[in-house]
Amino acid sequence: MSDRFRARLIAIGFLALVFVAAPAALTAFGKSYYWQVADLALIFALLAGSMHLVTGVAGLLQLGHAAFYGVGAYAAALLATKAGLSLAFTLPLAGLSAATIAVLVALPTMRLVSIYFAVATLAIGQMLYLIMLNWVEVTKGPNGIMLFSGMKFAGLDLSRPLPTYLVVAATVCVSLFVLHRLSHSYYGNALRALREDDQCADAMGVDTVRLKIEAFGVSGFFAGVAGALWAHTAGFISPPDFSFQTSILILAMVVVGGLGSLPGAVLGAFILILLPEALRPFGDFRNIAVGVVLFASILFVPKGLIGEVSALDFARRQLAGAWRRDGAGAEIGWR
Amino acid sequence: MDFYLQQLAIGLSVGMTYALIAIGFTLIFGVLNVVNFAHGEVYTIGAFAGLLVVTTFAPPLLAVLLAVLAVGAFVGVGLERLAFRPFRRFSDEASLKSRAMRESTLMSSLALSIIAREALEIAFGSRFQSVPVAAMINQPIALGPVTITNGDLIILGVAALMLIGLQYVLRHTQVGLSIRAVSNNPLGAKYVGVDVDRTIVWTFAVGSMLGAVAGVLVGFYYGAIFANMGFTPGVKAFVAMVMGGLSSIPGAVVCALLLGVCESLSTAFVSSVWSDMVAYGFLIVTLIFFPRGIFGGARERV
Amino acid sequence: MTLLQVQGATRRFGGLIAVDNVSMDVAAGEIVGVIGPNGAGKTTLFNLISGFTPLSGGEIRFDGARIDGEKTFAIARKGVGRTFQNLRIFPNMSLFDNVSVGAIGMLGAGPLSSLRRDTKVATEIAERTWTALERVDLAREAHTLAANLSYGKRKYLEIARALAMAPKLLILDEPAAGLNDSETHTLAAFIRDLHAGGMTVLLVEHNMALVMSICRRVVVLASGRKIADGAPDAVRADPLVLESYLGVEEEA
Amino acid sequence: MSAPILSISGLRVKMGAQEILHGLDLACGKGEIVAVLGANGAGKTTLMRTISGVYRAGAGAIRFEGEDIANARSHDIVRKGLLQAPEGRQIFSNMTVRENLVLGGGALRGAEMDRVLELFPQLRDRLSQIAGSLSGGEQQMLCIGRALMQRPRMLLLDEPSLGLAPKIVQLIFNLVTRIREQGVSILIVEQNARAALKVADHAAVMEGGRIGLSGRASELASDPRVVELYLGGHA
Amino acid sequence: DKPVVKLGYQLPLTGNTAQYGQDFRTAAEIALARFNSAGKPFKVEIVFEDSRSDAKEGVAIARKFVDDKAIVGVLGDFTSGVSMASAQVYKEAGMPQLSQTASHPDYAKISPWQFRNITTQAQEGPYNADWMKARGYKKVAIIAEQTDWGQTVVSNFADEFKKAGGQVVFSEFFNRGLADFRPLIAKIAREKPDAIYTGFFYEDAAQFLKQMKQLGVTIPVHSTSAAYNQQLIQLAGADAEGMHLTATFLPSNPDPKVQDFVTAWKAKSNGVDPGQFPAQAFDAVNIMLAAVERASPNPTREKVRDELAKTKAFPGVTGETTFGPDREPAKKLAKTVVRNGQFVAVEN
Ligand SMILES: Nc1ncnc2c1ncn2[C@@H]1O[C@H](COP(=O)(O)OP(=O)(O)OP(=O)(O)O)[C@@H](O)[C@H]1O
Ligand SMILES: Nc1ncnc2c1ncn2[C@@H]1O[C@H](COP(=O)(O)OP(=O)(O)OP(=O)(O)O)[C@@H](O)[C@H]1O
Ligand SMILES: [Mg+2]
Ligand SMILES: [Mg+2]
Repeated sequence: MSDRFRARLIAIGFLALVFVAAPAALTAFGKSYYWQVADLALIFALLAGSMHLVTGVAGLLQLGHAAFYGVGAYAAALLATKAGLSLAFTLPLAGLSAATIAVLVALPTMRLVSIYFAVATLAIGQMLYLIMLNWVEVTKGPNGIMLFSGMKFAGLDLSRPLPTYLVVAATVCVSLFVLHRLSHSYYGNALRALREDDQCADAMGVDTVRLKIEAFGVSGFFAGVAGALWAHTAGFISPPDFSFQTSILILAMVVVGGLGSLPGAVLGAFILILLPEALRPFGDFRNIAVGVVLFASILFVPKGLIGEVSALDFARRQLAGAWRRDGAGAEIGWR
Repeated sequence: MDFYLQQLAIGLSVGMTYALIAIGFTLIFGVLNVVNFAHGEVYTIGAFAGLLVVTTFAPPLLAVLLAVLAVGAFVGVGLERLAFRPFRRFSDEASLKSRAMRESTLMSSLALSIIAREALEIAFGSRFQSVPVAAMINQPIALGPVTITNGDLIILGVAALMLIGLQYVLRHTQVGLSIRAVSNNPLGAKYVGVDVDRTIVWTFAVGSMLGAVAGVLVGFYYGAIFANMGFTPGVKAFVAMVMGGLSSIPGAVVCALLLGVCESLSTAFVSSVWSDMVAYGFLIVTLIFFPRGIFGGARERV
Repeated sequence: MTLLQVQGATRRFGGLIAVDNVSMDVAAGEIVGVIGPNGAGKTTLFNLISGFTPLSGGEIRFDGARIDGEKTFAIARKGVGRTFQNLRIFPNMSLFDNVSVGAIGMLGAGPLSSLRRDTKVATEIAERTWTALERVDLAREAHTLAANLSYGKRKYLEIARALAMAPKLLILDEPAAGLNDSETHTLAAFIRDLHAGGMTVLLVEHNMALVMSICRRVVVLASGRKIADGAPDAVRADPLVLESYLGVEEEA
Repeated sequence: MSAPILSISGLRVKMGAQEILHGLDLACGKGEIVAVLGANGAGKTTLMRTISGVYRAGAGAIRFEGEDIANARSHDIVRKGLLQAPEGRQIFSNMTVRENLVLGGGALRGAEMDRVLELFPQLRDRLSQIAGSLSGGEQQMLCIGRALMQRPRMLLLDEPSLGLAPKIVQLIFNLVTRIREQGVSILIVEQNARAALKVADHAAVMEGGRIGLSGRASELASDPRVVELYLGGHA
Repeated sequence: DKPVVKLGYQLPLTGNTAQYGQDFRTAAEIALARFNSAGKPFKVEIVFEDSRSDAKEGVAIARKFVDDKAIVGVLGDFTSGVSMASAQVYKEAGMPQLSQTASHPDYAKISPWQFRNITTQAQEGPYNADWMKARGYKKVAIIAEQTDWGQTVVSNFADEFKKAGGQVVFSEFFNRGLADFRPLIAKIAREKPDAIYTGFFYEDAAQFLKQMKQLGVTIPVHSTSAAYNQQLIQLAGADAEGMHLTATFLPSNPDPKVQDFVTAWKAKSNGVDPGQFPAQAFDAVNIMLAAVERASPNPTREKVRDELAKTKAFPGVTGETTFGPDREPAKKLAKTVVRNGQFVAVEN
């Protein structure tokens, strides 16, 4: 079986799962609650995927990711309410605004390494959060923003569960595909080199500063897209949705899934969104249970549920994510 | 003028409370190079322990502190066992150098902190606990135009004691050298015969003792003891530690004071809601000029 | 043609002058050895050339243009490839991925072109990477993690990574350290091979046998200063070099 | 061979799923120098690390002065007087040279420090320099000096001449002999086989996680296989 | 057996605001027990779901409630943010929602399905302004927490106070849970106002009062019903003395309804008096139950909504509640002051 063929097969299988099997099952259950949880899991999968690029692949510990998610959400909400733009415009524009902010704030911090960088992102995240909370004239501050319009696109009402889900799923799948290409191609290798030893990468001709800024911008872009999805699905956003706790939650998803592994990040997001919902019957104890699961998974699989090595191997071999040598058919993966 | 002096005094006293937490935090970071997310919970547990002791026995403050020290040591040792030791079973180079490992302990301590906080919440609720008036350390003392409290003096005294004591231990004793050695190169420390595990356990015990004492002092100072009390000061202490250059305890203390002053002055000049903004902005500016913290060393040579 | 021209290079660390007014030229296609006692400033000199450390004085030209003051990666892209004295590999990456970084850096490949598979850039990177890996005979292990390599193979991995950059000047900092005599012979043959392919090589080495056998010219540094520059045999007989570096009882 | 101070039998070590040492036997007599040669990746460093208690021994015994120290904790091993100057040096790069030495020295610091600085005068000028900024050779001296600070009964040297100038290499090998004269037994892993065989009493050649050849150093030095593989073809 | 009607209650039972949610649940359980033991022809069940004051959990819960066909009405959430995010779901699905505390000015405007029984600051602010004016204060400083509610506290009060000829010399917000109010207090003291009007909950209130004492600042403090809680006096002790505040609920009210609730509450919470919020929740549940009863038999969501809208002069422990056409309540406010460790009613 050629790798192209196998990749197609896997992609078709996956898309069928997301766009046919899952909606069918959800429709069969007939519960909008499950749709909601599915949307949320997908949105966080995108958030985790975008953080994976900076934290997992490029090794820049990011403690303020939720702020870019927030910037995207606010951009989408403001564009939708003030300018009356529809989803088709707010999604990319939200991504772009978050990316712009990400690049702007990245510029002064790019000289920083390791934990210094982490703390700078924490500070930047907090500052953006404070702006959302306190710049009342624009963000309406603590009052948050309501999108009365709901989700509409080209005159279609997308606010029913199925269309909402399809929009979210399609956006998330496309975004994850881009993230997959970025992190599993040679570009990912450059980022990984940055993570392993930035000085050494520098000596190889890798423009580490530019790379960091790019990675930050791209990651911000997708966080912004996720923010727009949240704004449109929830219909109401306010600053607490984008606080430090959310950043930590996303980080936990990436770590539980496996730093450096995109499928891991997605799996981590699914677990950490679905688990607290599944544990509702435990009442007050459910958050302890979340802590325990988090702890156990880190203890027993410290490299993540899907470690980087196996994720790369899978992505490159099964998904034909490898690039090849002309003529010779050698694939490039990890074994 | 008096107004600004008063604000400065308040800022210093707020900074002192951050410094108190930052000392233990920095000590633990110093040995392991990992962020101990559960330090805020150790602080909270210290405060609750102190409160329980006070409400059941009403002993003098010194006795409360001793009891809290014991609790802190116990919690620290437990924390190390659960969240940190398991990850030292990997001694191969890839693991030692892998960020995944470092971030694992970051996450395991985060997980434990979630468990601890939720457990405290179930046990005590998330409301503020009322601190008996007799135990509070907030009697005003007028110093000319400026009012401070007896708590400020106690916190200053304790922080100074901690700082000087730790500096002495770290710089001038074999134990201190071992701690720094483990922090610098744990593998190398094994070759010179440092008992790495024991050093780490001790550091955790001491760091957590300091954290717990910080909790009870700040708790009695503000009269606000609640399950989530460790979060904000924990973040501030983290920021102060990084600004100070990670492994410098005096650096962390100085930066904690700076942060406190920065917050109170920005409330005075701008507004309370933006004061954190000013403090974080200050951090960013500092890092732009001192990418490795104010008191941090240079990057290793190639 | 002079490829590299160092003029009056000086580097101070606080009170210490690690490199003191050193001038030297390397012509294209030459193999030049730099020797000198430990702490003489050899690595520092290499760091100056590759842009890791800024100069305190003097200037460095490469291929006719000044490169001092340029960013490290920019110097690398001009064609200066190097290895490190204390090995700097990417431990959590496969050998293939390690080596590919050299090619990626030189081609300056951005994110957009990586979205498609099998682009020209991708093929070029793969091509260069495999060639470099085959060159050092690591192609068969291309998919193992670099952290699992033994010391000796890591050396070759570093060299392969530098070769994937297709540099004009290859700077090797103690390539034979940690190799036994027969391995050193293999390495010598390898470097000679590179040289025969037109590569310009500048190397630091303490293994005299290697230096004497492959270098046409040897530069000696001591306490930051250049104390000798010439043919290996002349340098070896220089009493100053004998005293400060080789010691009385000379290696075979 | 005199009564062995260190004897290893049937040592097996695994890293992950891969076994690296497959039942290795080796002995070092009291007051002797034993050299271990071997190609890259033969497992020499793994052996050294296992002796020092850094890696776990899967099976087999490591006896030091009659006591089994397999899987003892590394600091206990150091306390028994078995010191190592490890591969990669493992110095404390952001502490000063003096602190590095003192850390090695424990209670003995004052007296030993003078002795060590006499052996490596170059370090004397750099006592308060941060160890990470030393040149490669200086770091190697520091690493050996640090091990000597504890008055070892036995010293393990993993490629001590790595990165040193010829003059210093001679010095190190002279030193090895001198240390031995003071009654310290030495196990040395070296790529510089010629020099190592010159100073050693016994030698062993490691191949693929086992001892291939072993015997008196002088005999091995003329063994055709050793000459071929480790001495660059000519004795 | 009797038919069962279900209600949903979304509230924070864990997390930073759990103390409020826990109180709501206790109050709701009291109300429900009364109702079910009163020999009605049907039984009501309340499904409590923990939202953690987190919008994404709130929305999921809303979906869950909407899915459960047996649920005909929803109570909660605690914060406006979560209430409003969930409201989008209720609006679209047609589910009556009655929040005991959501105070965002736009909350009830979302759709005809949203109700609340908390007095909004549109009522309480002017009331306090007039009261303070009547007490002879001319220069007033205002501080409030930086939330949607705090915003309305400031604007509604300030507008009326200025209209009445007073002067607002200082107006600032603070982030909830601020540990140290002293920089703010010092800043207020510098303006030398006659009094301070404050919008905060009891915990921040206690911190604020203690720290005022610490700095030796003795300006009179007025506050809203949100600070009305016995815990305030426990936490602040003597420092709470003399604080004035409005309330719609007084545990000392001799009204048998109130006393009945207070007794039941005390039995469930170690003898501590209930505060404003539990009383608010108790009434909310009762209003909802009454609407359900009126919509019976076979209550539907539409019917419950219509009956809720018809709520007129509902006699609760927080006074009578009538929903206007905008689904906002109108309440009677009482003036109280802390005296000798008690909240006591005052005329002025
Ligand atoms: N960043 C630095 N700070 C202070 N001193 C430094 C720094 N870098 C190098 N030095 C000093 O400069 C001198 C030259 O060092 P360098 O590493 O260039 O020596 P070298 O010739 O490469 O020696 P070796 O052969 O041992 O590697 C040494 O004495 C070293 O201690
Ligand atoms: N952490 C590890 N995981 C897996 N394999 C390892 C690990 N460490 C070492 N190895 C393998 O064990 C073998 C022996 O390595 P070791 O470092 O002991 O060799 P050595 O004889 O010291 O070689 P050198 O002369 O290069 O230092 C090598 O094949 C190496 O690839
Ligand atoms: Mg060097
Ligand atoms: Mg080795």
